[in-house]
Parts: sequence; structure tokens; C-alpha cells
Amino acid sequence: MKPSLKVKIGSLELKNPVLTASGTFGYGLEYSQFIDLNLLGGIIIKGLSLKPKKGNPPPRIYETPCGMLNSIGLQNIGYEAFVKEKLPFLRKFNTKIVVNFFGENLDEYIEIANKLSKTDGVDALEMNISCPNKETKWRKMGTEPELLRKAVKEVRAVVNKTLIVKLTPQVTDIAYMAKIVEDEGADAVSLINTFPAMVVDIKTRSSVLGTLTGGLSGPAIRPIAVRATWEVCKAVKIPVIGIGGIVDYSDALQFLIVGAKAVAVGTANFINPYATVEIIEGIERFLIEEGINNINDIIGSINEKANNAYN
Amino acid sequence: MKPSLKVKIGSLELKNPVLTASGTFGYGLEYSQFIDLNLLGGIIIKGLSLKPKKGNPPPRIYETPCGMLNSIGLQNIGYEAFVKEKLPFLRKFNTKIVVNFFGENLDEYIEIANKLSKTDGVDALEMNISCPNKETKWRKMGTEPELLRKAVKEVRAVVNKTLIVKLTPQVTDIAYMAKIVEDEGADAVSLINTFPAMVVDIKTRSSVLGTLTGGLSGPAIRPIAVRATWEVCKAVKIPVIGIGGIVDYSDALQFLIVGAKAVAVGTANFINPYATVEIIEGIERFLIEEGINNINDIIGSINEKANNAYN
Amino acid sequence: MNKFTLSTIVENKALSSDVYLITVKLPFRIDAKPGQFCILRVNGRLDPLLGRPFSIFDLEGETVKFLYRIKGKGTKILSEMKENEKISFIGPLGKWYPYPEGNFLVVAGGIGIASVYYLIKKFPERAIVFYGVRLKNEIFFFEEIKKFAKEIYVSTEEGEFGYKGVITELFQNKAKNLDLPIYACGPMLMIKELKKIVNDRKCYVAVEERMACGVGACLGCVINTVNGLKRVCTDGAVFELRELIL
Amino acid sequence: MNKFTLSTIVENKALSSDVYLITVKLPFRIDAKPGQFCILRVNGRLDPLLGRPFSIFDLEGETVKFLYRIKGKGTKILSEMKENEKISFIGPLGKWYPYPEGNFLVVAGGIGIASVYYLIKKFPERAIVFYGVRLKNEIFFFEEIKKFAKEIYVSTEEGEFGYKGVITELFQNKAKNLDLPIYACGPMLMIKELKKIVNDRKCYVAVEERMACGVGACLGCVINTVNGLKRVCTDGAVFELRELIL
Ligand SMILES: Cc1cc2nc3c(=O)[nH]c(=O)nc-3n(C[C@H](O)[C@H](O)[C@H](O)COP(=O)(O)OP(=O)(O)OC[C@H]3O[C@@H](n4cnc5c(N)ncnc54)[C@H](O)[C@@H]3O)c2cc1C
Ligand SMILES: Cc1cc2nc3c(=O)[nH]c(=O)nc-3n(C[C@H](O)[C@H](O)[C@H](O)COP(=O)(O)OP(=O)(O)OC[C@H]3O[C@@H](n4cnc5c(N)ncnc54)[C@H](O)[C@@H]3O)c2cc1C
Ligand SMILES: Cc1cc2nc3c(=O)[nH]c(=O)nc-3n(C[C@H](O)[C@H](O)[C@H](O)COP(=O)(O)O)c2cc1C
Ligand SMILES: Cc1cc2nc3c(=O)[nH]c(=O)nc-3n(C[C@H](O)[C@H](O)[C@H](O)COP(=O)(O)O)c2cc1C
Ligand code: FES
Ligand code: FES
Repeated sequence: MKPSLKVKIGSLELKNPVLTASGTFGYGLEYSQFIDLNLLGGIIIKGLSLKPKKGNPPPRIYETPCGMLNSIGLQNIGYEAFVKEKLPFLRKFNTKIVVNFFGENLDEYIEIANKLSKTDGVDALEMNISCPNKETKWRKMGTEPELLRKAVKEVRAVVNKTLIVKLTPQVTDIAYMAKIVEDEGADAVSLINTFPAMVVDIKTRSSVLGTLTGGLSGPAIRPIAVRATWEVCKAVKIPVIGIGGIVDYSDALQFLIVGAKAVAVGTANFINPYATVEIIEGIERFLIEEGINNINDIIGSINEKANNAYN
Repeated sequence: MKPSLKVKIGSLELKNPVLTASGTFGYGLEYSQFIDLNLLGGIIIKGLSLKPKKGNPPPRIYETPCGMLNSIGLQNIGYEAFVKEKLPFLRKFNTKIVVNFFGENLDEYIEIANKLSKTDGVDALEMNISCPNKETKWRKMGTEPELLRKAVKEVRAVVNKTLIVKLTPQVTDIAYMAKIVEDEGADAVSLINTFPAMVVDIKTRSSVLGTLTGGLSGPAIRPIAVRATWEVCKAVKIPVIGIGGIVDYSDALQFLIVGAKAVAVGTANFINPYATVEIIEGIERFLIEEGINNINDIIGSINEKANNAYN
Repeated sequence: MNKFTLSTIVENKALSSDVYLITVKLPFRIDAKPGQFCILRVNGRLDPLLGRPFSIFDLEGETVKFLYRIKGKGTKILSEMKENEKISFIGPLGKWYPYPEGNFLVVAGGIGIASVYYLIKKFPERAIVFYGVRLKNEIFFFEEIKKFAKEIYVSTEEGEFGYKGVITELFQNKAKNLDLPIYACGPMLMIKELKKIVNDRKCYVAVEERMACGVGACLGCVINTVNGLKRVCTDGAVFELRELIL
Repeated sequence: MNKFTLSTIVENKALSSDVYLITVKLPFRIDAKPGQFCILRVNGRLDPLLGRPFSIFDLEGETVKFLYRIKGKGTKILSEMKENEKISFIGPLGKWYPYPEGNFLVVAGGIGIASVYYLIKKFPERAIVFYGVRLKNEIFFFEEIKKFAKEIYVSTEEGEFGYKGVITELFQNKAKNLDLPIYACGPMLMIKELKKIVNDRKCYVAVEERMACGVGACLGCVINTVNGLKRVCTDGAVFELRELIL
């Protein structure tokens, strides 16, 4: 018998716990030439704002040890174009569509959240509170507890779909931030976003990017992401989506074992367009090998007694 | 003509800007079989406490993508044994000896700082405020501004040697923490310490370490360390020692260019016992190639105008 | 249609101290046009993490050739790979050079020849090729190009072979007034010089930018154009020169 | 004296589907004793980052051999390396097996033979060897061991070759009462069984733990002993069995 891979994030039922991470899978279309999007638990769309956004000047990416920096700067086509040009295509697939969104200030957050909440075909919203590349007075929303509280409360008030809040790792106590998100009524949290980071070209003595800093993603940050996910899972009752450096099924399972209900795969799509599908297959195979019938039986099954036995 | 590599950290004159990072070079002895310790700018000794400390249960290390986790737990032989058994050997070399220290609480910090300050042969002190592996009421010293302020103030009062405070990256605004350290009279800051992180064995569903979490170090974290160092260098006037994932001379130069007066090399010693010496040679070669006579001319020379030209 | 597959190295041959020709075999035929590129990635390890883009140098059924220069880490590792080793392959990606109707001009600088060779070969006896290099021993496939091209002009910096000077000078001398479309690939300096010469004439250039996804999803490879930011991977790598802000 | 150097692979030969014998040549002679180990690291890339420890299987002047089993990423990559490739080398590290005065007993389980082979060879016709494996085709260097050893006893799980069962049973049957020092290396299960049998007799075992520095500096490789935590790399890898807390 095939094990059940179904998980629930708020009222959202996913056929399996594997999503694509925002910004790494474009508007879905780009990867439909490689994989059958119907196989995915869900697609988290590139960060969307009310108006189209130009993003940062090039160069925008740079490779780092087992990771990459990006300074895309949230370039996107804006709400209207998304709904008109991208959503109809996405709706042809039997998978959940989660729209990652942001604004330049809280009013814009509320406005786009409100619109997305009323948009047919959008299954859930992911609120990006990090925006490491953006400079506004609301820039600290992701790191200052009281700003976060206010932002989530007001966004929640206008959203009657599943609302996921995506956390930045750039805080001392991420579990505390997650609790605020939970208190203010979000349905789920996702984590982690990228780390602010920098690479200097020693010849030109300037940043290798068009901006000074970028966001670090990829396998390099995975151990930090697993730890953060574990801490958040212990602190909140709402579902958690684990993100950060997932390349194969065993990486994904680490996040599930520490308590994540689902995972999102980012940078790995770039190095292997089949990554998500291979991860889903790998998880299924693992469950079969371990004799587990339901994915939910492995979620949060971490053995917290110190592992003092070697081999 | 050979360029001058001399730099000053407080009243400490280093013959070159390359130190060994605490905990990764033992008590110096261990690497003296490979390299001539006289060549080093300085040696930062493994974290020392008043009494010997047993540290954490094994296993204590695990490899991660371009990095490693450790949960050594600050095992050390204690102040008395260090002074009797290790310091005399270290003093045979013409290099600066910096002792990294910590306590279980502030009183212990003050006590060992006081002792080290009065110990002949100790050139400078590095105060470890992070101790990610340790659980005490002072555990938050590295992340709570007011605890940090009090701790540095009181330690400063008893230390009349160069006092370096080592920062943890596990904060939102590391430059702010550095400013506190500066305000309270420290002579220098060093950064970054390791990131709390975790790897789960999916078969046993427990941590791969004897503890649940460990500290992530190595090239994986370098881009974060460079960014943090840059932010701190802009915020404070005291010298900054850059640490994190330095493997070769070009990595070291990134830290110097963003403003660090010196660097410390950690994990790289494990993969190449000659790493420090090769880095010193590489920096010298680079200065010659670039026609720079004094290392201080490259320190802080970062071009902060966005690099909008590609090749 | 782009494919992602494991390919097998058939040959990886040094043509000079830093230029190699790699031949890979795919499990199936692909259909690609001149100017398109592929992304090759060494498997099994996570450092280097990303694939590296290379122009399709030549193509026959399931066999694809790339001509590459060692620039950094990725190309160094690639150069050390041996026959029968596997390498992951995404391609063919990007836009191609619009097909010329009659004769056409080609301007290639250094390793830029990799991008236009297949074009020259595909339309035999129609290309008037300007090929500039620094040193004589950096001229690759001279005999082949001579065979496929209508005319070929070479420049070397010191005049060791052909014209002494840069290729844009030679191009200006010989072809300034020929009313033929131009296809160009080479270092930024050459493209900038070319821009001064050709003004508003039809000139297609293949440009380079760091890439992550190669399929238009990450928005990492954008460049500035008069029509705003464009993705090199899907809006290019071939652009009209007048569109580019250099 | 430990050295850090680049060594050159002379041969890297598969002895079975997952066990390999690698021979490396150093730029100079080294002097090492049975039970010591070295750390090998693939160069040029940062993943995998750390070196991997391997017992010295055999040694002659500047040529060192290691017998290894593919366990994970590092050993997999090692197994794919070819003749003439370079690999970084730190060694010889750690304590050695205290030299036996007369005859001695050896208990080896599986790949554990790698740690004791050189001991058997160094003291010819003095070792009484107990060598246990799961399957017959996992017995390596049987003829050589036979040549160097005084006696050799083999066990396989299903009795395909030699005794049917685990090697500690065979050891107990044959050697329980021999008053000779014991040298052992093998899986933890074997060591635990052995501990039950040998009680307080002189028994030296080589143990394993993950390592970073290999020279006692990082305190990463500690294990629990009756005398507190000890570093496998410098206090071991050879320990007296009675000292170990298993
Ligand atoms: C569409 C396209 C087609 C290309 N075709 C060819 C080809 O046929 N033959 C060939 O030799 N090269 C080609 N390149 C360039 C090639 O991709 C880079 O040289 C290669 O990625 C460098 O990788 P590396 O790891 O060796 O260098 P890195 O260590 O990553 O960097 C070394 C230097 O190379 C440059 N570089 C890195 N990545 C790129 C990139 N994507 N584009 C341009 N410069 C880069 C940077 O200036 C950097 O300083 C092409 C690039 C693109 C975008
Ligand atoms: C002193 C010493 C001598 C050794 N001699 C030999 C030898 O002669 N031949 C041989 O085949 N192996 C030997 N080993 C074990 C060998 O070092 C490991 O199998 C190897 O490091 C695994 O690397 P990997 O990257 O393939 O595995 P990884 O992918 O890192 O891990 C795979 C599994 O291997 C185990 N492992 C990883 N590192 C070690 C380690 N350092 N020690 C023990 N188990 C580990 C873990 O259980 C892990 O689950 C020795 C180990 C030590 C400490
Ligand atoms: C090129 C790129 C673009 C990204 N864009 C967004 C975005 O628009 N909104 C967002 O919340 N996260 C964005 N992210 C962050 C990812 O969704 C993810 O949180 C992060 O990359 C860590 O996961 P990974 O290591 O699997 O890539 C982006 C990441 C990358 C690499
Ligand atoms: C095995 C190990 C032990 C360490 N012990 C200490 C310590 O005792 N005190 C301290 O302040 N930092 C300690 N560190 C942190 C390093 O000094 C350094 O800040 C960190 O590893 C980042 O540098 P790297 O990436 O070059 O290793 C330790 C790091 C490692 C890997
Ligand atoms: S490389 Fe991702 S959009 Fe071009
Ligand atoms: S491996 Fe570092 S102390 Fe043993």
C-alpha cells in the first residue's frame, strides 16, 4: 500500500508536503517544461506587490560555498498582470497556489492581501516580512516584535484564506517571532528566508552584486534552517513550513522530523529542475522502507533525548 | 620592497593581521608540528574558564555542506593548568597570545578576566559572550543589549590589557551590539562566532551530535560573516577582527577590505594545517601585485558605490 | 523544448593551456539553433553549486560540443573531467540568432567564437568572418571556419598572424559599408567598440551574465536594455545590439 | 612527526563492490607504526570539507596503502579518484599498537582488518589471527595474512567459508585461555562482545570517531573512557579495551 502523503496547512489540504519556495520557481510556467506541476504539493509564487517592481540593478547573483547570494530585489510583474497573465495558466494544474506578497509599507501589505484574498484561484497567501533587499520604514517588520504584531493583525483582518507568515532568520529568538504570528491569528508560519550576506571582489574592492548585500540561500544554510524550524515547531501549535537548503528527500525529512508539516524547495530547483519531484518520490520510498503509512506519523517525531550512542 | 603587514589592535601590535580562531588551534602546541608559530600574527587560545570543563557528550562534530557543526561545549583544562602547562611553551614563540575566556555567570567572567589580566605572557583577552552550547542565566549575554553592556563594563573594569569582545551573529543588528561593546570601553570586537544549527539523522530521528544543536562554522557562513563585519566596521571606531569561513588569502582580504584590522582563521586549520601561513603569504603577494606598501591602505577600502558594471 | 538530463563526456580535449573542447552525448537527440546555450553542472557535490552556461559550439543528433575557456572554479573542474564521466545538462536554452537571409557578417572575439561557429557552419559559404584574438595560438578551428565561411579575416594583437590590432578595426576597414546583418560575440570591450561602428544596423550579439536557473524563473541574469531589464537566459542570450545599454 | 603534504594516487583498486585499496605516494619517506592512521582529503573543492581518517594498511618508504569501505559521501568520492590525481595527506597520526613481545592474538571484524594487517605483517609468524566477515567475498588478503600469520581462523555468517557464526564465538572457542595480548579492530558490536570475553586481559582496540583536526586541537573526536573523555586522534585511536566505556 502506498503511504499517505497528505498534510494540512490551515484549511489548505496538500497532496504531499512539498512546495516550491517563493522566488525560485518563477510563476510556475518556467518549470512546467521539465516537471508535471500536478505532482507538487503546491507552488509558492514569486513575491508579488500591488504595482510591478523593477528590482535591483545587475549583477544579481553570485555563487558562494554551497550556496548563492541573490539581490533580485523582489522584481515582479505586479498584482494585475499576475492575475491576468499567470494565474489562468497556473489554474490548469491540480496543485495549490500560494501567493507570496509584500508591500512598501503596511498599507500596501493590507491592500494586496485584501485583493489576493478575494482573488479566485489563489489558495493561500504567504506574507513576506523579511524583504532583506528593501529599504522602507517598515523594513524592520520582520525583526521588531511589535511591528510584526501590528502587521500580522492588520493583514489577518482582511484575509479569509489560509495566511502563512514567512519569517526571517535574522533574529535572536525566531520561536518568539513565530508565537507572535500565531497569537495574531496567522494559520501557519514558514521559515527561513535568506540571510543578509556579502561577497567582495578583492580586485575591484566592491560588492560582486549590483547592490552591496544580497540574500544567502542553499545547502550552506540548511543546518541553521533545521534548528530554527525545530525551535519554532516546539513553540507554536500552528503548522510550520520548513525552508532552507533542501536538495534531496533526506534534507526534506529532517525538517518534517523536527516538526514541519511541509517544506518548500528553493535554490535546489536551479541545480536540478526535477528536485521537487525527486524529493516527493524519495519521501514516499523512505516511508515505505520504514513501514510508515502516513506522513503525519513522522512529522515531529524527533527524538530529543541526546543521542549519545555512536553508530 | 616587502609591504608592511603590521596592524594594531588596541595596544597590541601584530606582525601581520592573521590570527588563529579560538577553539580551532588548541593550545598552539598541536599545530607547531606543522607550522612555525613565529610566523603568525597571533594565536587565540581555546575558550578558557576558571575550572576545567568537561564539555559535551560525543559525538561532537558533523560535516555539513561546506561547513561543520561542533558541540565541543567549551571543554578546557581550566586557568591553572593553562598557565602551568601551556603558557610556558607558547611563550617560546614570538607571536601574540590572546586568551579567549568565558564563565558560567558574570562573576566567573570577572574572576577569570581579572586573573588573565594579571598573568604574565598573556598579551590580550578575548571575551566569548556567545557560548551557544551552554545553559546558564547569563546565556543571553550575547544577544540582550543590557546584559551585554553590564558584562562588558564589569569585565573592562578588571582588565588592563587589550580586551576584545567576540560577538555572536545570532542577533538582528550586530552593529548595535558592537557599539555597546565600544561604549563600554572594549579595545576591539571580533566576529562572528558560530551559528546555532542542527542536523537530524533521518534513520534514528535524533540529532547527529551528542547534544541537540551545535555551532555551524566554515566557508558556508563566510558571506554572512563578511556582511556582519562590514556593518560593524561602519558602526564602530575600535578595531574589528573578522572571523568566519576564511580558507584562503582572498577570503581574508574580503574581511580586511570591508574594514577588519585583522582576521582569525578557524575551521580551515582542520582542512589545511598550513592555512594561516599560506594566507599570510597570499596577502603579501597580493599587496605586492597591487603595488600597495602597507596593509593598512587596504583596510576599509571597500568601494560602497553599487557595483553596477559587469566585467 | 528544454531538457534536463545526465550526459556522458565523450571527449574533453585541451586545445591550449586554458581552452578546451568538450563533447557530450545525450540519451536522445536534441534540436538546437545557433546562439542557443546549455547549462552544464558537475554532479554529486554541492560545491560548485550552480551549473555554468556555455554556448552550443556544435551539434549533431545527440552529440553536443562546447568550446570553453577556464575562467574560474567551475570551468577548472570541468577541464579536469574525463571521458565517460557524467555531467548534468540543461538545454537548449535561450533565443537563437535570427537566421540570415543571404550573406552575413560575423565578429568574434576570443572565446566568443564558441557562440557563432555553429551559425557559420549551418549556413556554409555565406559568412564573412572577423575573428580576433590576442595571440596566434588562440585561434581555434581556423581551417574549419575557412571551409564553412565565405571569407575569413583574422587579427592578432601583435600581428603574429593576420591583421595587427583589434578585430573591430579590421571590421571597420573591410566591412563598414557592407549592408549585411552582423552577428557578434566577444568581450564587452569589443561589443562596445562594435556599437560605435555599426550604429543602427542590424547587429545581433550574444551576451553573458551569471545565471542560476537558466529558464527565466529566478530573474538573476537580467541586464539593462533600452526596453528595461531583460533576462539573458530567456530574452537572450542573443539581443539586438541597439537594444543593449552597455 | 606528522606531515601534511600532497600525495599522488598510484592505484585505487576495487576489491569488491564497496571495498577499495588505495595506494598513494608521498614526496618523502614516512615512518609509521601499526595502528596509526592518516587523514586523506580530496582537494580543490569545499564539499566534502573535512578529511577522512583511515588506518595505515601497509607502508613501504614513501608508499602508503589504505583499505577502505564506501560508507558515505567522502569514501564514495575517494573511490572515484584515479591514478595520478592528488590527494592531501596528514599523518601518521595517533598512537600505535604497543609492540607484542612474543606471539599475539588478533581479532578483526570486516574492514577492521585494515587496522591490524600491518601489525600482522610486521611481526611475521607471531600472530594468531581471527578474522570474521559476513560473506566469503568480504575476506581480503587471505593469502597474505596466511603467509605472515602464525595461524589464521576465519568465520563467515552463514559458514560459506571457515566457521559459521561471528568471530568472537570462534575466538572464544579457540583462544579464550591463551595468555597472549590481544589486538582488535572491528564493528562496535564485535568490540562489545569481545569485552565480555576478555575481561581484564591485555586487549588493545582501535576505535573510530568523527574527526576534524586529527591532531588533538579541536576536541571533536572524544569518547568516554573510565579515565574521562579521551581524544581518539591523539590519545588513541588505539586504547586498552578495559579503559573504554562502550
Ligand atoms: C549564455 C552564455 C553562454 C556562454 N558561453 C560560453 C562558451 O561557449 N564558452 C566559454 O568559455 N564561456 C561561455 N560563457 C561564460 C561561462 O559561462 C563562464 O566563463 C563560466 O560560467 C565561468 O565559470 P567559472 O566557475 O569557471 O568561473 P567563476 O569562478 O564562477 O568566475 C570567474 C569569472 O568568470 C566570470 N563569470 C562567471 N560566470 C559567468 C557567466 N555566467 N557569464 C559570464 N562571465 C561569468 C566572472 O567575471 C568571474 O569573475 C557563457 C556565458 C553565458 C551567460
Ligand atoms: C582512526 C580511524 C581509522 C579508520 N580507518 C579506516 C580504514 O582503514 N578503512 C575504512 O574503511 N574506514 C576507516 N575508518 C572509518 C572511516 O574514516 C569512515 O568510514 C569515513 O570517514 C566515512 O566517510 P564518508 O564521507 O564516506 O561517510 P559520511 O558520509 O561522512 O558518513 C557515513 C557514515 O559513516 C560513519 N562515519 C563517518 N565518519 C566516521 C568516522 N570518522 N569514523 C567512523 N565512522 C564514521 C557514520 O556512521 C556515518 O553515518 C577509520 C576511522 C577512524 C576514526
Ligand atoms: C533567487 C531567489 C529569489 C527569492 N525571492 C523570494 C521572494 O520573492 N519572496 C520570498 O519570500 N522569498 C524569496 N526567496 C527566498 C526563498 O523562498 C527561500 O526562503 C530561501 O531561498 C531559502 O531556501 P533555499 O535555500 O531552498 O533556497 C528567494 C530566493 C532566491 C534564491
Ligand atoms: C571546534 C570548534 C571549537 C570552537 N571553540 C570556540 C571557543 O572555545 N571559543 C570561541 O569563542 N569560539 C570557538 N569557536 C568558534 C571559532 O573561533 C570561530 O568563531 C568560528 O568557528 C567561525 O570561524 P571559522 O568559520 O573560520 O571556523 C570554535 C569553533 C570550532 C569549529
Ligand atoms: S538565470 Fe534565472 S532568470 Fe535567467
Ligand atoms: S580530531 Fe580534533 S581533537 Fe581529535
